[in-house]
Amino acid sequence: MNFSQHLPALIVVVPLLFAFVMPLLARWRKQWCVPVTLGAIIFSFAAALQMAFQVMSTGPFSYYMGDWPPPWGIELGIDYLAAFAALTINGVGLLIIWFGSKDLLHELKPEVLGWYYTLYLLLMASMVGIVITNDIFNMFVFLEICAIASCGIISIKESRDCIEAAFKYLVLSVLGSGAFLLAVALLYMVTGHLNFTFMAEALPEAMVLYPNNLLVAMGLLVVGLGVKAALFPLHVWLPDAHSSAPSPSSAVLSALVIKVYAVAMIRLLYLVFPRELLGIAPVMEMILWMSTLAIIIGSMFAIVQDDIKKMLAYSSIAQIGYVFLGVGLMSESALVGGILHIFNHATMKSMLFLAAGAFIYGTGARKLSELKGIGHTMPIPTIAFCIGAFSMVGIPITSGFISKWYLALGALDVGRPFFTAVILISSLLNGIYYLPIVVNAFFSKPEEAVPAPKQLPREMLVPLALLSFGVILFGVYPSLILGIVYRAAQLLLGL
Amino acid sequence: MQFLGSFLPVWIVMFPMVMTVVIYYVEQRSEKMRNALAVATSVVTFLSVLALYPGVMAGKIIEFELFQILPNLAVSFRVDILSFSLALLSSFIWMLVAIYSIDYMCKEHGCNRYYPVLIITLASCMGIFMAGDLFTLFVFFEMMSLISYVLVVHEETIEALRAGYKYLIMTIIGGLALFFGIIITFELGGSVSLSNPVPLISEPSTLAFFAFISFLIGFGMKAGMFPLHVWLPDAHPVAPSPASALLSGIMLKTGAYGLLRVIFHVYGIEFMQETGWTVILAVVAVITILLGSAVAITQDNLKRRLAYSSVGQMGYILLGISILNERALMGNIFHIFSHAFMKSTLFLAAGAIILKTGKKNIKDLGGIGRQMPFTMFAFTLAALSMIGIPPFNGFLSKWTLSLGAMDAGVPFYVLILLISSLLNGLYYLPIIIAAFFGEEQGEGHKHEFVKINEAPYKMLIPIAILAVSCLLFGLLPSNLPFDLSRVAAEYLLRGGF
Amino acid sequence: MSITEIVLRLHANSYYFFAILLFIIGFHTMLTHNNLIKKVIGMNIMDMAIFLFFVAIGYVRGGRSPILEPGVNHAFINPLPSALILTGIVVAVSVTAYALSLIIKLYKHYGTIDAEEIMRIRGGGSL
Amino acid sequence: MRKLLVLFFLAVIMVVMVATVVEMPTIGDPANVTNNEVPRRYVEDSLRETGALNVIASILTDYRAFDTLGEATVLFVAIAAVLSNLKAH
Repeated sequence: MNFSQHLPALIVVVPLLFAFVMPLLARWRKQWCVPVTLGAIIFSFAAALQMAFQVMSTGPFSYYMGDWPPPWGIELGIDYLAAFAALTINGVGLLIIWFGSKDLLHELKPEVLGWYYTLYLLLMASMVGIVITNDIFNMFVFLEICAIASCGIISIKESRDCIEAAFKYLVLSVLGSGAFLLAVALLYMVTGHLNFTFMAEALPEAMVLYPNNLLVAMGLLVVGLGVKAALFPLHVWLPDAHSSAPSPSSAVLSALVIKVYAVAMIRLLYLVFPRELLGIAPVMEMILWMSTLAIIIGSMFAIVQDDIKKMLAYSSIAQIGYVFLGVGLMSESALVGGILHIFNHATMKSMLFLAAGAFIYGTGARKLSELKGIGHTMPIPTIAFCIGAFSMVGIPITSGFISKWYLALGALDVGRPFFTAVILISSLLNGIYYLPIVVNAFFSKPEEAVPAPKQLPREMLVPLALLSFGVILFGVYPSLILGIVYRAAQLLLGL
Repeated sequence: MQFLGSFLPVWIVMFPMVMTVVIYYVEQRSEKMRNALAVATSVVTFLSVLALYPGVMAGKIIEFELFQILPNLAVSFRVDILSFSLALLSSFIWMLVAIYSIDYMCKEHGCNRYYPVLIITLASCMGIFMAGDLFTLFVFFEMMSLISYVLVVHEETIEALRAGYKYLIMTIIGGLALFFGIIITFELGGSVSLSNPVPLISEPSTLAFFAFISFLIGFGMKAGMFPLHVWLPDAHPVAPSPASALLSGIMLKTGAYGLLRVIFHVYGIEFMQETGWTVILAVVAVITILLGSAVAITQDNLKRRLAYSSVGQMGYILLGISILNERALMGNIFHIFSHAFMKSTLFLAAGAIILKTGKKNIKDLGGIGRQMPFTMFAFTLAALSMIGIPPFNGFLSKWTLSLGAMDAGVPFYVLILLISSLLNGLYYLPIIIAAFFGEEQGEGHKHEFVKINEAPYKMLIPIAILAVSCLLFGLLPSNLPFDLSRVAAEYLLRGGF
Repeated sequence: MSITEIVLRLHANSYYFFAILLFIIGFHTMLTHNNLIKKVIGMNIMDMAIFLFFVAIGYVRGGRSPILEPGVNHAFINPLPSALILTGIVVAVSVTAYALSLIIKLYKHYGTIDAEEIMRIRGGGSL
Repeated sequence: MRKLLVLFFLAVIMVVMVATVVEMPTIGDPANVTNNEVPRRYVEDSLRETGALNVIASILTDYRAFDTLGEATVLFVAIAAVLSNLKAH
């Protein structure tokens, strides 16, 4: 009984426990809130790192909660994808809340700061829970925690837009969860199991007897998780929710939360449903077209936005399309590209949102037209924004290029160069809306004299710098994470 | 020594990059140091390229793989005779431009931005020429295109920003087209390395055709190929003159270089001859020549006229590529040299005029030859060479190109070249005539004694060197650029080994 | 499959059928009503329908509620769905509570709980 | 118009779901797959393994205790969200 054996449970439970004590800390030891939050996430990050090493060295492993073997108890399954996603979530989440520890001071009322950290920790724990659990009902529970917590970190800001956006998000999230639960019921009815592995074993037989059931269940799952992951045309809630929230919330929502649902969908579609079922119903084809539309239309909408955060939010819709494009193409390279893009987009989009947050912190400007000349007054966030923008466009030596490379290659692998063209066109669209901002930031003069921006504290600069470093590092040296992504894709495809 | 030799390409690319950072830090303290460092960097780069000469002329191909990004996708360097020729040319002109910039830029704002950008563009340009695979080429190509944006919008005027925006969008389109081509090549050939013993794509297929078109768009964009030239006449005039000289003189050539690489290394000459896809290139090249030359006549802004002239001249080069025989290829590579010398001379001379008189339009240039005889003399030399009058190098390259066209049995191309030369004459000669014999514009100047008002010598020397080389390389029957072109053409037709 | 057969099947699975009907009613309430509280009520009806559906899966004919009496041997219903749905109910309650708190705040800010009105005030698209 | 669309949409869902209901395993049939080894062990061994007479309680608090932790967390997160929302304004 050693300690590291229990990491899969601890990685979820420790942040939960710290979340439970956070309100107390907020009451009596306000200054402890930030270090405790950071500590909990650092612990999870270390645990995820350890788990990733373990997975890479000894292969996927599982953990039985309370020592009850599946199918009776709940099993946590740490495979490559889960370890990779847990690592992404905790790594990016850590940097975001580190940035937030200063940024939130001016966005939130002081009396709700403690609650913010509570919600944030719960959100982190639930996201990790979603990706590592191997039990579908357990996943549902974590989905609900995740949904409420992510609405909570929107509605915490004192603005009526936030309340409205949170409500819209909550309603659609609950609809999604409802569809998910109904799908769970349908699957349980025909398999008698909740555990992924056992369900996957029982499904081929059930498919013969109850094909309708399974198709409806699959449709409900795709719709339910698609709503949460903002897959076009189910994205209606996203622009408001992501743009009105406090900047760290926007960052975590865009960078991580929608990706977690994508991971859940990948696991369900690839690991649980039999491959023949995918042959009967053109689900993958549907996902492909939905993601194509997401990529094109998300980018188009982003072009016409004037609010920087709204633009980033629409861009997220397009980027989640990339992930699903990789899922739908069902070739190894494409899946690698899709999974890799989960990480790459998490780093770049959180960086972009944090940079936008830094602009808002420094100057109060949200409109793109107000950001002219910002490069001279706030160089570091602007450079970070630049790198993020280049990565979005897919300029080589940034990480965005690598995921585009794999996605494009995957599309060619299955003989569909059309989707390669889609990726390229959307890169062009990305360029059309990102690059003018960069250009204006450095080469335009503001129309009227603006007061010098507030100096950014180190807590905000360092995460930005780290994220930009990460984007470049993983663009130049992608093999750091490519190993685990490759294995994840191979495992999912059964290669 | 072996190792050092193979490390030299990396050094040539990395040295200016590192120096960019150094210059960036030095320039906060001393402007003199900054200028000196910038010039020193370009000189050292030029000398380093020159150091490759013995090895390359001996037929050696230097290959060096820096590191792998993905399996079969590495950043690697490779120097053969073609790379060497173009790298030599570029670093030479870069050196002259850097010297020229010292006095030209001292009255401009934002020098602290100009010099690091100038040097890092040199680095990326060297990277393009020394790239060992298409991926590296692409990386440096994108880098150069994006960074030279800063040169284009240097003046930060509304027109500059507008032209820059156009340039940026076109650059991205070009970059993505290249990306498409490269990824198809990777898919079909399994690798994008240029040192593959056989061409990467051997079977004609729809995908291969897509890739060809993408490469054509990607590189043609940079080379100012019709109909993708639209950014060029806007972007080149608005940049500071030394930067225009580089944009027109060197950076356009990277597109031509890329096309050469694609045609000879990715597809191979037999493939091209079989499929006849180069006809597309020939057609657009002819249109480019005629259009560029014709539109240039209507332009009144001097630098804009020069920019359109560049479009026309790039058409020659593209035409030379499409003919696919040795003499055409030789003429084509030699024209890369010639045009670089001529167009840099012209732009630098135009810059000197703008600096001293502030006159940008041709109608104001009457009598300028009496004010700045030296500059205008150099301008005349280059312009005559442009028209293709013997014994300038422009004539030699056109002559060789025409021979190539005759070899290939298309005298039509020769006709095109002649028409274009005529058009060139139509738009260059009036400038020269007006400059030397025309009346000065403006009031009170008529009977005044014309004061000689030349640019500082640091600007004149580069102009002089370039103008003299236009004459020299046309006059001497065997000179370095001509030999290099000949060897490079032979080398390419052998299949690049 | 003839109509009679379908009706017979529906009769045999009447729990499922009515649960689905309830689900549709809830969904309809949610989609058509502008009153936010009614939307939340619709949401709850939907949730309840799903719970009903889920619990019905666990029923076994002749089974009793799964509370053991030592020494007595009965057939029991499947306890798993019931246990799961207990969790599900808590989830639904939590969501409802949070949604209602949001509605309170919306009312405070906009002076109405009508979705259309709120949209009009904001000048945005529709929900 | 919108109402009609909604009705049409719901009708489609209804038809699909009814088609599914028709196909589903009959309610209460002891031969259903759901009555497999999972509930059997819960019913037969829960007393020995967990000491609880109420099987549902034993599932909630022992076999699937992680779900229950999640359930408690849902309550907690709702409380946190409600309080933060109410306090913020």
